[in-house]
Amino acid sequence: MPLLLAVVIGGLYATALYLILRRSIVKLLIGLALLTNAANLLIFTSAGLTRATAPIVPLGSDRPPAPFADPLAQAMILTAIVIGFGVLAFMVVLVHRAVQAVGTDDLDDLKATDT
Amino acid sequence: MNLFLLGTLLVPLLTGIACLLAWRRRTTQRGLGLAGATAHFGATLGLLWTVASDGIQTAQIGAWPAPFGITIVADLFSAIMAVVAGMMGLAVTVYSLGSMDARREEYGYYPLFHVLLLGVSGAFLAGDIFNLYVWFEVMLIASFALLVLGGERAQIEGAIKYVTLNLISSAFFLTAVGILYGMTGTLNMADLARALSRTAAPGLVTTVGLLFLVAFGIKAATFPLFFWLPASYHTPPVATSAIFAGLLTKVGVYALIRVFTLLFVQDPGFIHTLILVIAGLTMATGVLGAVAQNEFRRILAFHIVSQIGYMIMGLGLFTPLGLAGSIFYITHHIIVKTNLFLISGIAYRLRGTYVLKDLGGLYRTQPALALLFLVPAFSLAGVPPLSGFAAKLSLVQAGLAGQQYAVVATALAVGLLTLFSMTKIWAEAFWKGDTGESAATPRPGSAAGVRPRGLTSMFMPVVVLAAVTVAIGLAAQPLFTLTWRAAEQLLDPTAYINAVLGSPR
Amino acid sequence: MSGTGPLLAAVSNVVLAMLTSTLLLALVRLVRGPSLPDRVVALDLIALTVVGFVAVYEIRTAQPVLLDAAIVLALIGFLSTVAFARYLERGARR
Amino acid sequence: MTVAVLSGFVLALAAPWLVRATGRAAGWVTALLPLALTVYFGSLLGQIGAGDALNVTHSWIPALGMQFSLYLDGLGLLFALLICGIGTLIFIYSGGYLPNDPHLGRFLSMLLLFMGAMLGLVLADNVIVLFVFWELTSISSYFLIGFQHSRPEARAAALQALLVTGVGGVALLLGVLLLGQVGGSLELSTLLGRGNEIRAHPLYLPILVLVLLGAFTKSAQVPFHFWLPAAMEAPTPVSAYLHSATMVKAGVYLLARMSPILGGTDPWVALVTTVGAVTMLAGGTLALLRTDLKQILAYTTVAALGTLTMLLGMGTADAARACMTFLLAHAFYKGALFLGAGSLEHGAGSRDVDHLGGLWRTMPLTTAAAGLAALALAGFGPVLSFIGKELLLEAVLAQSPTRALLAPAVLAGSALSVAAAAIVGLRPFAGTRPDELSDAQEAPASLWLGPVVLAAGGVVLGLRPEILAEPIVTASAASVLTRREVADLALWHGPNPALAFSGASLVLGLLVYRAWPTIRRSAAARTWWLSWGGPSRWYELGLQALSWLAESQTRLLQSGYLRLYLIMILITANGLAAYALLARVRWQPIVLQPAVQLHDAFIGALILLGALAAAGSASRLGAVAALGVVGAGISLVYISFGAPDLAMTQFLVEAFTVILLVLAFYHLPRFARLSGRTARLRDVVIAGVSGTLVAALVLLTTTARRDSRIAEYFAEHSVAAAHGRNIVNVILVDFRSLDTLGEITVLATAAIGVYVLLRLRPEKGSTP
Amino acid sequence: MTEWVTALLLLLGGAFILLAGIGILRMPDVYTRMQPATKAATLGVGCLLLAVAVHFDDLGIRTRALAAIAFVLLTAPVAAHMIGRAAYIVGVPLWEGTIVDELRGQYDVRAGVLRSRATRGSGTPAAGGE
Amino acid sequence: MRSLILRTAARLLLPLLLLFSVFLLIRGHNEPGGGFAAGLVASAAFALHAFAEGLPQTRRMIRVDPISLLGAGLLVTAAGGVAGVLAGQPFLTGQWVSLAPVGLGHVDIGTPVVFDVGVYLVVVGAVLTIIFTIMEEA
Amino acid sequence: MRVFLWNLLLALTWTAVTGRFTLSNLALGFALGYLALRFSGLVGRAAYGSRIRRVIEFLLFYFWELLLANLRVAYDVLTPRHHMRPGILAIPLDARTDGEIAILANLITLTPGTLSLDVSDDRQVLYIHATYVDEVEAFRQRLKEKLERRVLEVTR
Ligand code: NA
Ligand code: NA
Repeated sequence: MPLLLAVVIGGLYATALYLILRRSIVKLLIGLALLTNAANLLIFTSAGLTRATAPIVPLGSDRPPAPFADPLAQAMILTAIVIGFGVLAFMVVLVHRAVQAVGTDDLDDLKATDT
Repeated sequence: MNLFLLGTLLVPLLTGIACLLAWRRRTTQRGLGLAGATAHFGATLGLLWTVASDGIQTAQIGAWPAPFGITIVADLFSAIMAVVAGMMGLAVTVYSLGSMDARREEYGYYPLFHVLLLGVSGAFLAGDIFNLYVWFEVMLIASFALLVLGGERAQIEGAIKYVTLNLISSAFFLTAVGILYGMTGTLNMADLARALSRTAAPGLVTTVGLLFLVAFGIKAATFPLFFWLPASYHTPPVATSAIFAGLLTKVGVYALIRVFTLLFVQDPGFIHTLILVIAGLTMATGVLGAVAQNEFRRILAFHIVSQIGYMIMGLGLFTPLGLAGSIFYITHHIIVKTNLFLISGIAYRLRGTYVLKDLGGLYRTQPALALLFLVPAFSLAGVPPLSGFAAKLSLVQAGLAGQQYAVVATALAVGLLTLFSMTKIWAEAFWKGDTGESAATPRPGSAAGVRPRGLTSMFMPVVVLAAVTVAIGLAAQPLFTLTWRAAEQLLDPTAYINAVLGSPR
Repeated sequence: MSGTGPLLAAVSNVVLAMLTSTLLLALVRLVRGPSLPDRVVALDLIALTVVGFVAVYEIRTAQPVLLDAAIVLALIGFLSTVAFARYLERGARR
Repeated sequence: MTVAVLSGFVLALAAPWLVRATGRAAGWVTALLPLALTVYFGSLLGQIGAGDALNVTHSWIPALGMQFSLYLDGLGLLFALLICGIGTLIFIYSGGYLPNDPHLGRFLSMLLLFMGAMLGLVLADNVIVLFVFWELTSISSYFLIGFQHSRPEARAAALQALLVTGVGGVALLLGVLLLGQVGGSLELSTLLGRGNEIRAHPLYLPILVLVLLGAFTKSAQVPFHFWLPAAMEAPTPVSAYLHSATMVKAGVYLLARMSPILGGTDPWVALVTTVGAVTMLAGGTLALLRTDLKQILAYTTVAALGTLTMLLGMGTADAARACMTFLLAHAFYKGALFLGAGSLEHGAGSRDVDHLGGLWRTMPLTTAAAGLAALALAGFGPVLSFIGKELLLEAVLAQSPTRALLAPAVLAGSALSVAAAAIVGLRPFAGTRPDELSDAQEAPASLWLGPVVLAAGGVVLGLRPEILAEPIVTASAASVLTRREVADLALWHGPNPALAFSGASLVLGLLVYRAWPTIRRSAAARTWWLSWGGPSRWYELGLQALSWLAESQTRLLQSGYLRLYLIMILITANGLAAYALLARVRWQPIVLQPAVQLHDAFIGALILLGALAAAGSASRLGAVAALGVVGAGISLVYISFGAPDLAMTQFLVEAFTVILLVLAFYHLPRFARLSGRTARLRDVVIAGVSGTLVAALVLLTTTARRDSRIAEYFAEHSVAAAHGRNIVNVILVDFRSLDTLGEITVLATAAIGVYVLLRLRPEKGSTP
Repeated sequence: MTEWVTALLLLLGGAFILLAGIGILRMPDVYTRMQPATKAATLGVGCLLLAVAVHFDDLGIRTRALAAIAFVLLTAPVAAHMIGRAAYIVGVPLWEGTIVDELRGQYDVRAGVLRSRATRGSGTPAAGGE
Repeated sequence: MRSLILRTAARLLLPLLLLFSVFLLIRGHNEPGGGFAAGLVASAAFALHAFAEGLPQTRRMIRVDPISLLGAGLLVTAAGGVAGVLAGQPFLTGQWVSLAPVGLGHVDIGTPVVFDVGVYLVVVGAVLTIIFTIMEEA
Repeated sequence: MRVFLWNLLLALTWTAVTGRFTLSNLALGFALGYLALRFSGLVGRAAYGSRIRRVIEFLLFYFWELLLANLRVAYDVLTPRHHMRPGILAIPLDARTDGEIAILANLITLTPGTLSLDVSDDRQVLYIHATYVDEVEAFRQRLKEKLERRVLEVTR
């Protein structure tokens, strides 16, 4: 399974980065969204996979039955998902405003602020 | 529990919340912003004082013991950074009271500003690698919003690059954290240091270290990862530029120094040499970028890049003197660079442009401003006996001691080019006579003789920061003693690890 | 995969394979289009299939806690469909 | 002594107010400080002249080896007296030269700053402190040259001087730091005794070159001399003080100071002597090609600096004595000449020798002073400079190995001086007065006092050298030689080869003067090579090359194309990671558990194909839908491996992402295929390499994995201590609630960001 | 016994959903594709959730599984309606074998009005879509 | 163009979704859910309402400006954290009381739960601010 | 009364969903449901009777129809040739309230082979897409009688 997921994660990173390298600002956006997902899946995979129970203590027990999935990795991913969502929302609107301001979605037209 | 440690985090948080609750009530927010920034600066001073006298301060959030709960920890390096951040927060707040326009003040400037301070302070105090990631994101999102606040086209364009490249950096960071956690099963940095010191896979650790190098290298704007900075820093209102210039990249530098003294020290022959090479290239490319510019803030922005090279040079040298020099350099640079941006804002307020060609005559009409410009400008270039000289000198001495002649030569040559480009600003904006065009678009109320509103509160922080620059230049020893001690703490992290985890039995 | 007998284990293997094949078939439609509504239909089907997947997995691993995830998906999966539809109609109105 | 050094700085701060308070008398008032200092240093003459040295040390930045330590020996005293003595006259002069200038305060302030810096430079014991003052003199010179800042030429000249001396400063810093390393101390007083070790060290040659670079740039040695004539943009008192009497001699001071430490070796002798001799000749020659008085004087200063350098290169006792004597003499006569030129300009309105003439009637005092000083420049008459020149000739003729080379050079140099002296001493004053000078008049006292005192001083010292010159020269030469040999200075040494040489130079010089108009004409036709091949041209070319380099580098790196930035970042990351993975990692068998089941493979395929669909989609909303598929696939992975919270959140966030994109895309243009085939191929390769590296890293991580005791702790304490059964949620709201606090801050801030982006639109003419 | 019922329901549900998958691929236009995609899938998911209700002998789980079924039955047709209507409004073409279209001309997209047959007018569906 | 079918369904779904969100919030400490997921479900309810009825109606129904929920939510989380400090313990230390109201059995109420409520408010405020702002733009 | 029933329904949903059938939980659900109703402005709108028997009858009928129709779709999907005769029909409505119309429309959609597209603004007509329209008028009548009549029986 790690092999499969490694391939999947690698593929996600590759596609995300490919999209980020496009000239179309909208593709850039989709690439960023994919990249967040890819990073989350990477954390999930490298923290170790157990086809096991969720890290939830059954009622009446005081610890989850072993083996259980790593809860800390999950908490990290949850935090990362939320952060990613907030940032993506901002980016979406920023892109929207950029297209409005410049009148094109071609990133090559956005270079007035450099030299 | 050290209240100063907590206050460094809580004050900006609560101030941000209070400003948010006072949404669109401008006067209230101005008062809250000033009070909050003052209190925050006070807290950081208290923190530094405690750390300097009582040693490393730690707190376990939620009372969960390390390495299980999140640790916030202040060693001398953190505390120094926090103090400088607090000082800049206060200075820029006072400046903003005079310079920020009412609409931006109404629409969230103060809450965003304090969230930014929260993120920065959090990053300095984080004792947990994932928590560091979170604070980075807090800082970034606040900087995103501040960058676009006002929504002018240049801001939006600059923001696209700034946001994209910083998000890529965050992705690297997150990836690296994920792999690190996978390898070690822990996030607490002290615990990580222990785990990595006895790792069975040193090569993998080096690889992860390189990922962190890229992630923080982007944040810190090193070669060849700095592009977001010159593309965006000159676009927002100047107070925002100033706080960005002072703090943001320095958080990246902080993180570089932290992880490459605490975590990734297994392969210094490779990684730290690499950092040294990057340092040299960063200095050189940054200063050349500045030489090519003809606009006040763009020159300053490129100089940030260049100066980052000095800051990581000490890290690359990896000696007490080098690191002490780096920390001294960061401190000096934050004060000086923020001040230069603030001064550019005053020039803009008086002349309505940042373009050097259209500026001029400020020496004749604004001798005080001219003098105030010279202090940070020469300090930036390392002219003795200002703060930049002591900073550069320590790095050069450390470099010579390590026989790294190439990077030392680069550092000194870049200093000269920095001087060149500061005198360019001086000659064009101050010495040169009034140009006919400069009056083309005067600010409302900036006509001859009429002092535009808000100038007093814009001048005040500039004067204070210039005084500080002179003071730490002339009396560098106290600060240097402090940075030296900070560097020793960094190079021997046992104290840090024990402060967080308790001594090993 | 605790708590299930060999029968359900085998059956769930088959059913999961069926469900995931459906996902791939829907993906083909999503890629092929040709119209946006076609793609949205495919996405809608994928959302429903995922609900089914969760249900099967719940039985397979004896984890009733997964049910909440299924309910969430059942409730809001169609929100994105509505958003797409709204988008299309607005586009038509312009 | 510390007070003496620092008093200049303190008064510099007060100068603007002082000027406001004292008005026209400001020059006289400020001159009290250098006067007092002169008296102070004069009072030390007996003690120091007897061979003593004073040493004062204050702690400054001990961590950097920087202590504020001062060391006063004969050499330092000679310079200190020059600085303060001439300074006194300069301050008086300045008050008269710029009586109504609104910026007189700033001017005096800068001048005081310079004086303090110069004193510090020559008295510093610590080499870093020496460098600090060295740089301060450059900086104050920058401001003083650029004093008439509305003139572009003044600004350019100021910058040129700053950059040229700045390069030298950088070299000097490197040099002294290495010297400190090699010599084991940063104190000159200590280093003086360690010359042998230092000269034997492998770093000796780099140190020597670096220090010499510092000295040569500051003292305007060929090929760095060009900044000095350009610096004549400065007001005349500045030219007299900085660019003739004192600052430019800092290089000479440095050579003298370093002689015991670095001197005497073959490289030293070869380099210093040659550069000095060449500079002497070049300066002398170039002086003849100018008509502006200050330009001519500047080039003769270059020549004099060359002479001094040459003498220090020779390193003999004779040479050291000659050097010190000549240095003292030069300060007097050159100061007088410059000030005289300023008085002329003040009185007659011009500095061009072709436009001046017959002024001796109207400006008798100035004429007298200038005449005496010109005699000194020529090296004849009852002046100290004559003694100096005789010593110089003796020293050159005595030194056998280089005599053949140096003697003709010195002869030529002396002759050129004579010619120059004739030009500046005769031309403006003798002959008939042109009509346009009819309203010329004698300068006020403050303006003639300086030249007269200086010129007279030269005569007095020439006639009675034993009063002042002998103790000073003996003591300062002793500093260079590290042994004391009493200097026997006298105007008349009787007929000897040197005297004959002198006579020859006089004749030659007068011949040159006769031929001067012809020389100028023919030179004017040939100076094209100077403007094309001269060092100042190199400077120009250097600046152009710098700006070309800067611009092309910036165009290349900061191109404005976001994609290129990203590509550079990715290539960097790929390169580093690939190197580390290939060269630094020991690969181990990868872990394959848990095993892949059929539906796992399908889910994997779903995610990958969904991502590819998103990448390849020609429609924006199609891409969004494909993104939804990827999200669904990832949720399935979360479901399959025990993460219901993640799956649930992923669903929810995915739905909102889709909504967000759909809402926002409503206004966005359609996809266009913008990249060409090559660009796409390039990006596929870069992205593919990144993906492969990430995959490899993930696989590697599984081999190095160890179980998390943190997770174990959380499982243990979730119910017992934190009252919650959902461990993930307990982590979020309790164990690691600080993360969550940050996370929601991000979310709230993002919301504000969105709000301001859409609500706060620019008004016309904002941005403070 | 319940195990067999569960197994049967699972297989039935899986089969329906697979049917939906094949259907969405095979059907000729968007409207006919929605038939299997909405209906068969809803039924399939219903069966699978029912299997959960049968399998777990726990009242809480059973009621929640039934609630989930109810939610699916509530939302799926609304979603289908929204897509179908949007498809028609943007003018996604009907299959050539379609025998009748009584909606033609009833939408006045610009005014945002859908007329009943009684007040049939001359409006035309707007062209476009993605 | 409004849809009668969507509107009717939304009217039914709004209370159901809100209820479900409260359910997720309360149960989150023990079962899957929690403030974030719950907040998103609540936001989904209002977003659906806005799609069905139009944004002005939704705003009128909600009455409060979502942006004010941001400050309020953050204040609640911070207050939950400061409670620990006031009790002389580190920031964000959980403070628990055990309640036994009639008929409800034994319930633990603690600052972490309050914290989760704050998260919930912030999420609702943020998501609605984002969605509504964009919808108004569109 | 209707409000009360609605509220009770929500309370039951709550207990079902929380999975704890205790009196207190029901009370909590009731209270929360009341708040939700007040908040969403739904108070005073609902129209539900308690015709349990008719509901059950209807459901049985409907599920049978559902199964049959699904099999027909299955046959069509799985066989190589299409047997469809699709068309869009206007169904005149007897149902009047929003609730009635929505229930009818959704039930039609859930039945394989038919799909509610939209309701005319005057609520006179429901436009549906049907896949197996052998004869237009007969289809229209069958739908009205078999489905609409039974739905209205339940709701009225
Ligand atoms: Na910065
Ligand atoms: Na969460």
